[in-house]
Parts: sequence; C-alpha cells; structure tokens
Amino acid sequence: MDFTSGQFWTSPITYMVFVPVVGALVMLLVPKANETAHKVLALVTSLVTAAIGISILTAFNYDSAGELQGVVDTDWIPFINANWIVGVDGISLPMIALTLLIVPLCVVYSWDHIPSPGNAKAFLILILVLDTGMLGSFVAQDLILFFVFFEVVLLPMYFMIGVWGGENRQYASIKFFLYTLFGSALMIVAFISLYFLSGAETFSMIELPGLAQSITHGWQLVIFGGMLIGFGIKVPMFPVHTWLPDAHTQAPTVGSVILAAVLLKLGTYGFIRIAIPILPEAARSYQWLIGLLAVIGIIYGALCCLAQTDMKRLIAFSSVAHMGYVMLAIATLTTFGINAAIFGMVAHGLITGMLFFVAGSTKERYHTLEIKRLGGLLKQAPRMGWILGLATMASLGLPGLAGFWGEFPAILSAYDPTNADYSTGFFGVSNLVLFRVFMVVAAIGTVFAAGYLLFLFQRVAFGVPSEEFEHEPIPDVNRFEWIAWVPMLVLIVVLGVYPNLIFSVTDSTVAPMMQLAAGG
Amino acid sequence: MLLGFEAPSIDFHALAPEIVVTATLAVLILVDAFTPKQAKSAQSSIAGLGLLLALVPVVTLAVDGGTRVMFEGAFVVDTFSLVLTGLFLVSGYVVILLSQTYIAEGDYWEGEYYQLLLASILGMMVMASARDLITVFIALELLSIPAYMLAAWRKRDLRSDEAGIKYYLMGVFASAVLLYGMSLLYGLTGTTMLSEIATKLAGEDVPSAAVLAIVFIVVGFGFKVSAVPFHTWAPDTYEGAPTPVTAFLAVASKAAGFVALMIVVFGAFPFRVDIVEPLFWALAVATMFVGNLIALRQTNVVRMLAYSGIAQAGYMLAPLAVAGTVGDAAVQSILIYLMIYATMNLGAFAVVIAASRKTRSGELTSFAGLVRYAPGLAVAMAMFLFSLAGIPPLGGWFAKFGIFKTLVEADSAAGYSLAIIVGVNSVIALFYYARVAKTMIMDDVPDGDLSPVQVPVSLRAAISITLVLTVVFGILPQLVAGLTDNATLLSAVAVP
Amino acid sequence: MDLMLNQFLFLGAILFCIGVYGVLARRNAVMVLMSIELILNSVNINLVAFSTMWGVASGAVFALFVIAVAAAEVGVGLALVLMLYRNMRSIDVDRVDLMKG
Amino acid sequence: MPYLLDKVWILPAIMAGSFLLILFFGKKLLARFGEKATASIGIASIAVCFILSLFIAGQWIQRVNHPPTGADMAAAEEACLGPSEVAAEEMGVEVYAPAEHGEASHGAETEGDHSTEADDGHGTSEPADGEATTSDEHGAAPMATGESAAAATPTAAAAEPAAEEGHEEVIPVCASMTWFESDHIDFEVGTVLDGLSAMMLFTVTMISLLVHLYSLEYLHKDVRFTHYYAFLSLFSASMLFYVLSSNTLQMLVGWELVGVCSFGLIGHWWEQRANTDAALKAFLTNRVGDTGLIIGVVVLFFATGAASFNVFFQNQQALSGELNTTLLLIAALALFWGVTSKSGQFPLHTWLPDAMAGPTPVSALIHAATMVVAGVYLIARMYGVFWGGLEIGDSSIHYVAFIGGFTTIIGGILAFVQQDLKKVLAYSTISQLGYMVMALGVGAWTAGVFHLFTHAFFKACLFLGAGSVSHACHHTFDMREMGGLRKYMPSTHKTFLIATIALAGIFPFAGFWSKDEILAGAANGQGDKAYTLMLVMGLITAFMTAAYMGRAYYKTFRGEYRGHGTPHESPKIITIPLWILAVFATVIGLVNFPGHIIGAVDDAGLAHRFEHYVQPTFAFPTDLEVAPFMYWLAGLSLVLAGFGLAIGIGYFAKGEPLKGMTERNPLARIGYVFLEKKYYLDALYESGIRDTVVMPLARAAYWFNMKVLDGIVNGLGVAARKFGTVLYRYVDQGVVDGAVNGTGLVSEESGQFLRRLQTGKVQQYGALLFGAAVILAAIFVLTNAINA
Repeated sequence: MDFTSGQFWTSPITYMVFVPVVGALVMLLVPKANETAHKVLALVTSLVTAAIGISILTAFNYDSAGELQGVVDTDWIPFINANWIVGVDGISLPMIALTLLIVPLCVVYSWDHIPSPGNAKAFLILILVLDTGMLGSFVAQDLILFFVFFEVVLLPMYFMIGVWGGENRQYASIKFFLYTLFGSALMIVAFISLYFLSGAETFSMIELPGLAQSITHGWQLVIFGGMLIGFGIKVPMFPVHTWLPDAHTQAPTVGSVILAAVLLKLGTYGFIRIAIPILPEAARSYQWLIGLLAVIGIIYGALCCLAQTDMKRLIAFSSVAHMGYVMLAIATLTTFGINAAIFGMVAHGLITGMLFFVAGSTKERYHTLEIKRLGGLLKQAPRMGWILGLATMASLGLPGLAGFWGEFPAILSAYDPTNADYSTGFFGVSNLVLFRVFMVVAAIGTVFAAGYLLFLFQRVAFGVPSEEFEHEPIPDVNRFEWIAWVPMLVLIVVLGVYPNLIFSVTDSTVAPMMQLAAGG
Repeated sequence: MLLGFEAPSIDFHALAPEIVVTATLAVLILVDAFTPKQAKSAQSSIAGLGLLLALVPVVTLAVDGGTRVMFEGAFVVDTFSLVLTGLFLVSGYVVILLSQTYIAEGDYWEGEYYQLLLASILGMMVMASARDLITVFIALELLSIPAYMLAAWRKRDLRSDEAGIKYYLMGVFASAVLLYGMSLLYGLTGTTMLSEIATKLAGEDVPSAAVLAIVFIVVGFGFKVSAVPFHTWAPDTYEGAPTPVTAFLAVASKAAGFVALMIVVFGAFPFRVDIVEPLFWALAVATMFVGNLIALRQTNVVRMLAYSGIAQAGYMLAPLAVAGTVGDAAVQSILIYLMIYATMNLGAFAVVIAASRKTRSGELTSFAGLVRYAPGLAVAMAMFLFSLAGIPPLGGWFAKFGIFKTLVEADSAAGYSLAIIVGVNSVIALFYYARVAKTMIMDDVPDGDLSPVQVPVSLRAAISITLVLTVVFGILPQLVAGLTDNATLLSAVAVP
Repeated sequence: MDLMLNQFLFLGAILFCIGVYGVLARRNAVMVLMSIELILNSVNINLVAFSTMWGVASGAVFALFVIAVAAAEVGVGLALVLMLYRNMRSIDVDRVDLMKG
Repeated sequence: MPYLLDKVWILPAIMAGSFLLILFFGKKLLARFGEKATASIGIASIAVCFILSLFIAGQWIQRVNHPPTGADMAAAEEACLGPSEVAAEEMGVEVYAPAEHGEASHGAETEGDHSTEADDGHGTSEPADGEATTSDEHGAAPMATGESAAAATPTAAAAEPAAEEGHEEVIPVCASMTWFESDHIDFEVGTVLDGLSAMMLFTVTMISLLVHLYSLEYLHKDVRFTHYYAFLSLFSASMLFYVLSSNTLQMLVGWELVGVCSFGLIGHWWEQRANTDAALKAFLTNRVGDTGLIIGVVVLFFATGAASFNVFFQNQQALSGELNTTLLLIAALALFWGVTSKSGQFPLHTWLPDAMAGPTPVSALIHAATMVVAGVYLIARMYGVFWGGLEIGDSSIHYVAFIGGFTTIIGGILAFVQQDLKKVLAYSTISQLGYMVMALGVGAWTAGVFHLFTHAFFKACLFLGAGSVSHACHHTFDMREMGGLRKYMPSTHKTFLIATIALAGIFPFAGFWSKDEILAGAANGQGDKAYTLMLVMGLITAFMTAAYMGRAYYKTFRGEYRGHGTPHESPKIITIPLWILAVFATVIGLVNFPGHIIGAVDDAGLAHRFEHYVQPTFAFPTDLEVAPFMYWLAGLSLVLAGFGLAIGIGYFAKGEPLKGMTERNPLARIGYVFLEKKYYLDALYESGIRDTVVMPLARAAYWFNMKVLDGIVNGLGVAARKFGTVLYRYVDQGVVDGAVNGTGLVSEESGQFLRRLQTGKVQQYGALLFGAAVILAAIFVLTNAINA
C-alpha cells in the first residue's frame, strides 16, 4: 500500500476492510475477564463495518453495475507489480452484502453461545479477523491481494475449529488447513504463471482478461487446472471435498455458519471472478469436467447425506450437493448459469448458515446431534422446530424461498451450455448432450435433497421427544437467537419471492463479462 | 609484481561495518580482561551496541549507493553485500538479546561468548563481500571456528559436547572437501578471483576435474546450509547446543552458507549451469522432502525446528536450480527468503527459549497448553510457525511466493517441477508446524501448573521485534523486497 | 614439468584419500583430527603445485592461509576432544551418539 | 377495460396476508379471544376471495360476450405473449414474431368475425350440429382477407380456425411485472385470467371457504388450531397463485408450494410416526414427479426458441408445427411425469391414499378438490404443448390417454378392497383424476376440465361427509365400525348419498354430464380416429365407480351400527357446507347442458355455457373437435352406473330385507330394480367375478401397489440410504478420505524410515556426506564426459 496515496485513505473500501482488524487490535488491549466489553466491542466493530459497507452499497451506481466501482489502484508490492487494487461490481456486491450481514449476526449469536472452552475475547477477535479476510477477498482486484486475503481467513478458521470445536476437532482443523493450503499452493503457482506467461507481468484482475489470451492453449489448460484444484478444494468439489464434512461437523456453530455462508463462496467466487474471465478458452475445455464433477457432487453428496446419523454432518454433506449445483451452473459458462451460481451462493450461504445455527442451538439444548436420539423438537421448542422446517424447505429448493433460485436456474442453464458442439474429453460426447444428461441428473438430485432433508426434519422435529429428554426443560428460541436469525429468515423469504434483488445486480456485470469471455 | 609493493587503495567507508565490529571485538576483550567474573553483564550490552553501531555505515553506504570494489575485486561492497551485512548485524543483535539471560543465568563464560559471537558475525560480513576464493575461505573459517566453540558452550553437558564435536568434525571435513575442490579449481584456472574463474570455465567443454571441483565446492557449502545429504550434523547440533546458539546457527550461519553458495554459483559458475542446475535441483528436492518428512516425526521442538530449517534450506536451494535462466532474480528471491526466514525463525527460537524457562525442556509435550499460562508466547509462537509454513498475511508467504515466482519465471521443466514440489512440501510442513501450534493452544497443560512464565526484557524485546517484523513483512512485503531491488551478482561477471 | 605436476597431484589425491579414510574409519578422535590434517595438506600440495604451474603466487598464498586456518582448527578440535574426554572418559567418536533420529 | 381481471393477484395476496396474520397473531388471538378469532381471519379472507372470484367470473363472462377488438385486442395479446420476442432477437434465435404478424391477421379477422357475430347476437358458439355450416361460412372471409398473412405465419394460421368454429378469439387478461432478469431476459411474474383460471378461482375459493367453515368445528380444540388455519390460508394462496400463473416457472413455484402445504397438513398430527411418514411420502413422491416438471419446463423454455416461460407463447409455438417434434414430445412427457405424481396417476399414485392421514377437511380440499387437480390443470393450461407433442389430434392411443385410462381402472379396482372410508374415497379420487387425464388425453378438453369442476364439488362433499361420520364415530374411518348411520345422521346421510349418486354418474346429477362428455369425447376421438380403448376403460370405470361407491355407502349408512357408543349428527357448521356442496353436486352439471337435448334452450344461450366460457380460444389447438352428445353412450353409461350402484349396494344388503334398503331413495330404487331383475348376477359377481376375478385382481393390484410399486418407492428410498451408507463408509471415508489420510500416513512412515539415517554416529554422517559427494561427482563427471 502506498501510504502516501490519497486514494487509499479516502476510499471507504479501505475502512470497510480494515475496521474489523482495528477493532480486533483494540480488543487485544482489553483484559480477557471483561467479556461484556469484548462482546460490545466486537458487535460495534462489525456494525461499523456493516455501516461503511452499506454506505458503499448505497453509493454504488446500480445502473452501471457492470463496471467496477470505487476503484482504488495504488502500489503495494512494486517489486512484483502487485498493487492494491480494490473495487466493487455486481459480482462482488452480493458477496460483500452477505458477509456484512452474517458477521454481526454471528457476533450477536455468540452473546450467550460462546462455545466451550470459553474465552470470548479470542473467539470474537477471530471472527473480526475473518471479517477482514472475507471482505478483502471480495473487493480485491489483484491476484496477489486476493490470494493474501483468501489466506487470511485460514488461520482464524483453523483456530476456531481447533479450539472451540467438537470432540474430533483437531483432526478436522488440520485437515481443513492442509487441504486449503494445498489448494493455495497450486493457486499461487497458477497466478504466477499467468503473471509471466501473459507477458504483461501484472497481477491485475482488470487487465489480465485481455492479456492472458496470448497464452498458448496448452499452458492455459495447465494454469486453469491449477486454479481448478485450488478453488475446487475451497468450493468444495468432489473428490476434494472430504475436509468439509469434518470441518463443519467439528466447528463451533458460528464457525460452521461463517464457513458455510461465506468461506465456501470464496472458491466459487474465484472461478467466476478469476479463472473464467481470465482463461475462458481453457474454461471451455474444462467445462465438461467441471460439470461432471459437479453432478457427481450433487448425487454423491446427497447419497452421503442419506447415510448420516448426525444432524450437523448431514447438513455438512448437503453443502457438497448444493455447491454442486453452483458448480454445474458455472460449468455452463453462460450468463444465465453464472447468475444462477451467484444466486445459489448467496442462497446457500443464508440457508445452510441458518441450518447450522439451528443445529448449534439444538446441540446446546440436547447436548447431542444424533438424529435417532432427537425428536419432537416441535413439541418442546415449537418456534425452533418451525424455523428448522423453513430452513430445510428452503434448502431443498422450495420455490418461494431463496434456495430455489440457486437450483432451478442452474438446472435450466445446464440445458444450453456454451460451446454446445464441443466434443468433450468424455468419450467425445458433445457438450450439449453431456450437459443435458447433467441437467436430468441434477433434477433427480432435487429428489434426494428432499429425501434427506425431510428425513432430518421428520426425525428431529416431528414425533415426540425420546424418553431421555422428555422431562428436560428445552427452552425455545431466545432473544439473541431471534436477533441473529430473523434477518436471515427474512432474507430467505424475500429473496425467494423477489429474486431480482440479486439477479438485477449480477446480470449487468456477468453478461458483458461472459460476452468478453465468449468473444475472446 | 612480486617485488614491487603497491599499497592497495582502501575505502574505509566501505569497510566501516567490519571495522566497527572488529573494534567492538577488541573493546570486548579489553573490558573482559578488566572486569571481575561476576560483572560481565556489560559484555552483552557492548556487543549489542557495537552491532547496532555497525549498522550506521551500512545505512550510509546504502544511501550512498553504487558499488565499491577493493583488493582487485576480491572484496566488493554493493547492494547484495549491504543487505546481507545488515541482515547479519540485525540477526546478531537479536541473538544477543536471546542470549543475555540464558548465558548470564547459566554461569557460562559471558565474556568469551560475545567475543566469539562477534567474531563469527564478522566472518559472515566478510563473506557477503568476498569475491575471491581465498577471501571466501577465510570468511568461512572465521565464521565457523567460533561457532564450533559456541555449540559446545555448555561444556559440562555431554549433549553440548556432542553437539560441538559433531559440528566440528563434520565442519572441518566439509571444509577439507571444499578446499580440495577449490584447489582443483585453482589448478584449472590459475586464479582465485571468481569472475576470472567464471570466464575461464565458460565455453563448450570443461575438463572432468572442473566438474569434480564444482561438485566438491557445492558440497562444502551445502554442508553449511545443511542441504541433504550433508545435513546430518544439524539436528544433533541444534538439539545439543545452547538454544541461542542454535538460533544463531540456524539463521545467521545458514544465511552465510547461502551467501557463499550464491557467490560461487553466480560468481564462478554462471556459465556452467549445465552442472550447477541439475545439482541444485537434486539437492533441493532431497532437502525439502527429507527435512519435512523427518520433521513430521520429531517430538522435540528444537529438533523439529532443526529439520524445519533443513526443509527451509531446500526451498532456498530451489531458485539456484534455475539460476541460469532467471539470473539475479534467483539471488533476490533467496535474499528475500533469508531476511524473512531470519525474522520468523529467530522469533520461534526466542519463544522456545522463553517458554523453556519454565518447562526446562524442549519436548513438545511440555509445551502443551502454553496458551493457558502464557497466551502471548503461545500466540506469538503460532504466528512464527504459521509464518514458517507460509500462511498469509504473515511474512513467510512472501518468502515462499518469491521462490514460486522465480521457479515459474524460469518457464522450464525444472522450474515447474520444483514449484510443484515446493507446494507439496509446504503442505507436509504445515502438518508439523500446526501440530506445535495445536499442542500449545488446543491441548491441556500436562501437570496443571498454570503459574506464568517470567520473560526477561531482552527476550520480550526479541520476540516483539521479530513478531512485528514478521507481520509487517507479510502485509507490506515491499519493505523487504525493495531492499533487494538492485541486488546482483551477475553484473560483475563479464560475458566471454 | 607436466609429469612432475601429475605426480604432485597424484600425491595430493592419495593423501586426500588416506585422509578421508582416516576421518571415516578411525574411532579415535585424535586420529580423526590428524586425518583431517592430511586432507588439508593434500590441498596444500595441490595449491602449491598449481601455483608453480601457473607461475603466480596466489596458490602459495592460499596454501599459507590454509596452514594458518588448519592450526586454528586443530586448536579448537583438540580443545573439544579434551572436553569430551573430561565428560566421557573416552575419545571414541563412535560413542558420541546421544542424539539421533 | 375490465377493472378486476388484470388485478387478480389480489386474491393470492389476500390469502398470503391472511397467512401472515395468522402466523404472527393467531396464537395470541386464540389465547385472548378463542378459536373463532383466529379462524375468522382466514374465513374472512377466503370469503372476500370467493366474492371477488364471483365478480371475476362475471366479468369474464362479459368479456367473452363482448370481447375487445382492434388495438385493445392486440394490446391484450401482446400482454399475454410476454416479452419473448425482444429477448429472442437479442439471443439471435430465429422466431416468428407472433405479435406483429398476429396483429395484422387478427385485425382482418376480427372485423370479419365481428360482422358475422353481430348476426348471431351474442356470438355464441354453434353447437356441434351447426359446426359444418358455420365453419364454412366463417372460413371464407378471413381466408380471403388474410391469406398471405396466414400463409406466412403459422401463428395466424393457428388463430384462424378458432374463428371458424364460431368462437371469437377472446384474449385472456394478462398482467405482469418483472420477476427477475438474467442474461438481459426479463422473467416475468404475472397473472392470467381466462375461463379456465376463472373457473378454478371459483372452485378453489368456494371449496376452501366451505372447508374453512367446516374446520371450525372439525378441528375444535385441536392442539394446533392456529397452525392448521395458517396452512389453510397458505394453501389457498399458493393454489390461487398457481392457477393464475402466466408462465411455467411460476406454475412450478405454485405447484411446489401447494405441495409443501399438503406436506404440512398431512403431517398435521405429527406426533404419530405414521402421519409424518405419509407426509414425507407425499412430498417425496411429488418430488420425483417434480423432476419431470422441472425438466419439462426447462426443455420448453429452450425448445420454443425464444427463452420464455410464457404459457401462451409456448402453446402457440407448440401448435405452430415448426418446433422440433421430438423435443416437444419430450417436454410433454416430462411435464406429464410431473402430472403423474401430483394428480396421482399410475405409477406415482401411491402417496395419495396415505395422504388421508391428514385432517379430513384437508383431504377434501387438497387431496380431492383442488391440489391434486393441479396436474390436470397443467395439462389443460399447456394444452398446446400436449396437443402438439403427443399429436392428440392424430392418434388413437398415446401415453397420456392410456395412463389416464389405466389409472382410472386401477384406482377403481383398489377402491373395492378398502375398509377405510377415506381410502375408498382416495382411490376413487385417483380413478377420477385418471378420468380427467384420459379426457384431456383424448382431446376432450372441455370434458376433462368440466369433470374437474364437477368432481370438486361432489368429492369434497363425500370427504366432508366422511369427516362428519368420523366426527360422530369417535374419529374412526373404518367402515367395519360404522353402519346404520342413516338413522343417526340424516343430513350427513342425505348429502353423502347425493354426492355418491353424482359420482356414480346418474342422471341428472353433476357427474353424469361430465362423465358422459368424456366418454363421448373418447368415442368421437379427434379427426377420424376414435379413442376406442379409452372408451372401454371409461365405461368399465363408470361401472366400477358406481359399484364401489354403492358398497361404501351401504357399509357406512345402511345396516346396523357396528361401532360403540351412540353416534350423533354433526352440528350445523358441518352440515351446512355439506348441503351447499350437495346442491352443487346436483345441479352444477347443467352448466354445460348439451344443446342437443332441448334445441330451444340452445338458442337462448344456455347450452354449452361451460364450454363457451371456459374453453380457450387463444393459443389453443384450433382443430380440436368437440364431441356431440351421444344418446346411446349416455344411455349405456347410465345403465352401467346404475347397475354398478345396484350391485354395490345389493351385494352388501344380502341377508337383509331388500325393501329396507330402497325405501326412501329413488335412485336406490332404480338400482333395486336392476338388482331384482338380475339377481343371479349377484352370485356370479360374488363367486364368479368378485372372488375369482375382481378380488384376486384387486388383491393382486393392491399387492402390486403396496409391495411392488410402494416397494419400489420405499425400496428405492431404502436402497438409496443403503447405497449412501456404503458409499459414505467405504468410498468417502475409505477411499477418498483414505487417500488423503493415506498420504499423510505414507509421509509419516517415510519420515520414520528416513529417521534411521540419522544414526547419531558422526562418522556415518561423514560417510554419507562424502559418499554423496562422490556419487554426485561421478554422475556429473560421467554426464559431462558423455556430453563432451
């Protein structure tokens, strides 16, 4: 960062990204014992961040959402031509909004849900650091900047899982870490290859889409392959998804929520923001493979869900399936598909986040998430039961709720992928035929989704409580849970009813981007 | 020529850092001679001050810019040497901070300790400027011989003895091999000036003796940087030596080894990349894998850090495997790595020294639950370790990034394959770094003793400096990278 | 002259090999130190021979430096062996294996 | 411009508002003011909707009578075809622009039509016998004026013959707004009001209103009274949303929303596992069907070439004959797969009987009258697609018609072996839905939709009657614990009987008319081909329907009471809805009174009113033939139905004095006569047909149903779970995860191995160093020598 640059200091994006870290630093100075002060500080910080973020969102010119707005471009590491380039456009906007929403809610939820072994100070500081990492990733327009922010989230999440997680937390946390690091290593090699092979020696995401076309096709394939694995791990795509169920299951509630709501989106965001616009030609070559892995993920995730006996683990596997839809939509390489993917990302974030919230609160009340030991949640805590119902319905893609708009348009877009006549590496079958098969498989996947989610809902919420919990007082949704959940529930419904809130924003960015990608 | 003596022109400004350190050394010896055994505490202060003072001419030279050549090219002061001199001085200062209480409380020979330390640092500084076989050799011995003694400093402890003996025997043996190589090289070229050797070795064919010489010289310095399979001394020595000395060996001494490697590779063999590149490719791969894989199985933190240091050396060797294609970019990436590596590794050792004040052991299990009674130490250690693992936004990422960048820049099979191997090894390495962090932060205190650790001021200072630098380097890598902007070794070499 | 040079080099090589053998095979620390001296001396022979061949003094100067350094090295080495003997009552380098793995 | 027709979104909005009110304030109201307060929100809302839908129906009738012309018509047409052209141009897809061409031709056409219509007075459709002449007369004018346009544009050609048949093209009233945009295509959410949706509005709101009222008593003191009313409101909103949808995407939304309401209401008493199992089964089976719907919607979206979900646009394109017929067939079959689950067609019907686990009023509303006909409605709405895809007009058998016919038979057979009154009605519903589907399959559009309409009333009446019975009999539906209820529950008995007769299809009750039209449609077929097999199936079903309903009626209301306690008549709040429905079941069939029977009435504009107002004229197959009334067929079906009823009742009355059964009821007397005359058939039926043919067949069918079909469904579920377990345990945790953990293990092990190199012996270290140096030197020296 060129600290002498006025641009840097006057841009609200700078403040949005760094306020959480400043808040965290302030919290470092407050003694550990004063938990209330920490909670208030964390909440205030996240709210201030959100306020700055909202000011950015309101200042955003929605009529030209296709353009990158609020761009700041100053030196950062001149040695490698990496610059501090940030900006907001229609693709990053929904992601930023999602982050700005989720973090304060997580802080509120943590008010009386600091998981064992306590230490609100450290826990909340980690959330704030995560906030910076996530926001930074979504505003970054320089590959190296993106990479650094992308990785910033790693450590806080590792510690969140490792310290505040469940019984098997250490295995889960290290697995999460190793997988992601492996992906990052490939990713960074890919970025550097771009830097040199494009002949421009730049990491700017704004310039690279135009410059990278000179790279030979073979190298494009190799570079894209690196990104495919790097981002694919984060998504997570089959078969590099296995870190996710463990991480989700073991993570504390808030960790799971942030992981599901925002962190997984970094992978798909990477595809949409970096891999495809910069290397569209390679994307077209990999298209069928991504699609294939996506539908395998859909079915595979669903089947694994059916085998689960633990509520949280089931929800975790459902993420594999849901992100499969997002990837399928991305694989079509159509404006339609990418729009669907972005919607799917937001919807999945809200819905799965919500499911994890409920699972966390259930665990807190019953001290178990064994599906067969649960039951009658509706009887003992009816409001929570119905919230779970709404979330499962949203998750299985019920129209009128947000999940549908991620799922259906994805299926729709799979009917008509770009480059339809391309003879794929899959036995030379054309893209068109292959993706239509994918479409049918994805549609069948919705049945499975309904199957496992309803199974979950039936066993957990319906029926009567088992004997062991029959006489336990199970409190219903409490104040903090309400505050944390209501915005998400409202958004799930509102986005479901009026999806244009997101589509209108993303479309104007995605359409020209894909046109550029298609036109070469 | 042999008869007529012509006094060499001496640029005192250029030599000022070395002169300051030498003077400090002299002062130390004098003061030591006149102070009673119980009042040696001034020694560390004087030594530290001397090192900081030596930084002043380094800065003025850097501001002044330009390249100063002396002794017919045997001694050069340029960006490369200044950056390294600065690095050695600062690392030396931090090592003094680390040593202060350790040495004072251990009833060791305080006076001599700092004198030897300074002598070794002086050797390193000379190494940075040496451009001639003899100077390189002298610098190497000057930095090594005091280090042998430092390794065996706790002379009543058998482990320390063992550390010293092993280091010494392996060290002199490697020096001997190196010297034999040098003698062959001299025989083939008739000169000890590196740039002249380079010119002589250029061309299509080269006699087998030259190949032998090159291999032997690389082996000799490979020992110093603990490249596999010349690394075997390192774990044992690191474990047995006093921890501050270990830190010194792992950071400064290793850096000096790399300096020597760079000087000979770029100074003497720039046209023999057909031999040097595959050699370093093999060494780098072996070093990364062996270092990391053995580190996975270590239960002693210091020993783990030793193996981690071996692996880190492997990363630094990697750019040398593409030296012919990328040229000075390899030098710059290694310099960046050395600086960041020094910062984070010294930090890690500082925390180990601090924590061992309570645990009295380097065993990993004894560090369990450190965060409960020393949260600052635990968090700092975690940050150093993850920085070593290369996780942004901690400094280590940029070091590793520089390696990746250089390897990819080469745009060759060797480069890409090494990049992938570095990536794979980063993941393996994370495993043991994270395990230490995990033990300290996620495990329970073994004996339930939650009494806090008393961390002396000097250690606090050392940890703070390294921690701040680790984070700042990570966020603003330009601070490090910018220093190396003009660092070059090739410009001195005339293309035949 | 060439013949002569080869003979010197041969001598150097033989000394080198003997030295290496001694370093690797002798268990007595003092013998190991002496073997190292052998290697250094083989280097010196080489250097001086080459110096003569090329007709420049630098090789000889180099040899002088090596001799000086070798003295320092042996000094330190003997001190270490002495220390070892004090603690272990033995100078068998094979028994110095407290740390491994 | 009609002031209400383009604002029909108000209806679902009201119900949605009601849902939210009950959701947020229901519990509090209930606690403070009692159940009625909560229920009144829902009742008031649905009542308002009902009144509005009456107005809407009236306005629609007016619109049909005085259709807009010229620019108004063009504007209306444009509104209904959606923004597809714009999008199509941008997408670079070649489409015929229906609006532009259509406008030109319509302009000419309407003028010509108008003048002729003026002669006719109200522009009513000519009954079948006048068809030939009218079409001749009318055909000439537009052909002369708009020939070039018609030739150039299939759309215009498609629109043309509508006028020929004497129907003026009445453009539905459409309103829309942007729902979302993607790829610069506007996706709209909108409403369509035409005869079909107006009819559905009327049916849904009316039955919903009655069910709301009825539930007040039926669900009295229920644990989840609020929850129940909230779901009722939500269901009504969703159903109204569905029937008003202007595009297939929106229909998909409504379709799933009604499904989830059904799920919630079937599982109303979710403490019992069986109920929730049933709810899950319903939802999952429907999801299986939904895949078809999704695929169909997607295929259509692209197949029509203009990236539009608009129903009229899609119909129009499908009818144009220019689309890829294979795609169209796939789309139609995929959509039909959705219909198969929602409307309980074979083989996805199995959820419907289980769905009876929900409260009875819900069964009446959702699982008999409204939601389950959503599939039928879908076919009716997307008729152009089905017509074009299945080539209904040029076929004598195809998948949809056959499945409809098959379902109607298997549903009917299964109804015989049920002991649970609601299950009898459920299978009957399956059978009747099959009837409707068959009707649409054979091209008898009006007949199918008309049957949907009449069926809603009498089946709702039957369900509510069954509910009333259960209310009296300690909440049982087991007919073995009933019997003789006629004495205790006069109102329930009478209304049930009326509805039974109506369902059996006895003249002049509602079922007779609609059933007869279906049979006529099958007999007549389309073009020169008749749907003979479907006719036979329909006739068999006509017989069976009467028979099983007779059985159910007898077992419930006749004979001696076999339960415990004393049954009592239900209160007025229950019986009044029953009576209202009974009245409708009696007379509603007359709305499509065939003009044939009394020629005089025809001219007064009373005949074929339903067809006239409901059957679309816009984006609808123009060559669709409406079958004339056939006396022989009507007679035959009447005989079969009467016969069936008589056997059904007579068989169970065996051993009782036969007089007792036929005392007060004129229709039963007809059955009695039948029974008396052919009493030997009773034995034949018992030993010859029932025991040897029907019962084994029924049992076999039921076995097949429960074990095989259900088995397949359950088995698939179990298998999926099993497979999932295996996959999870061995592949995910074993291989995929194992690979990773294995890599870790290998690393650790190799680390362990490498550690052995570190012996601690310094001379071995030295040997390693020197050995490596020598080896390296050897390698490089050798390569150097070779290179040199």
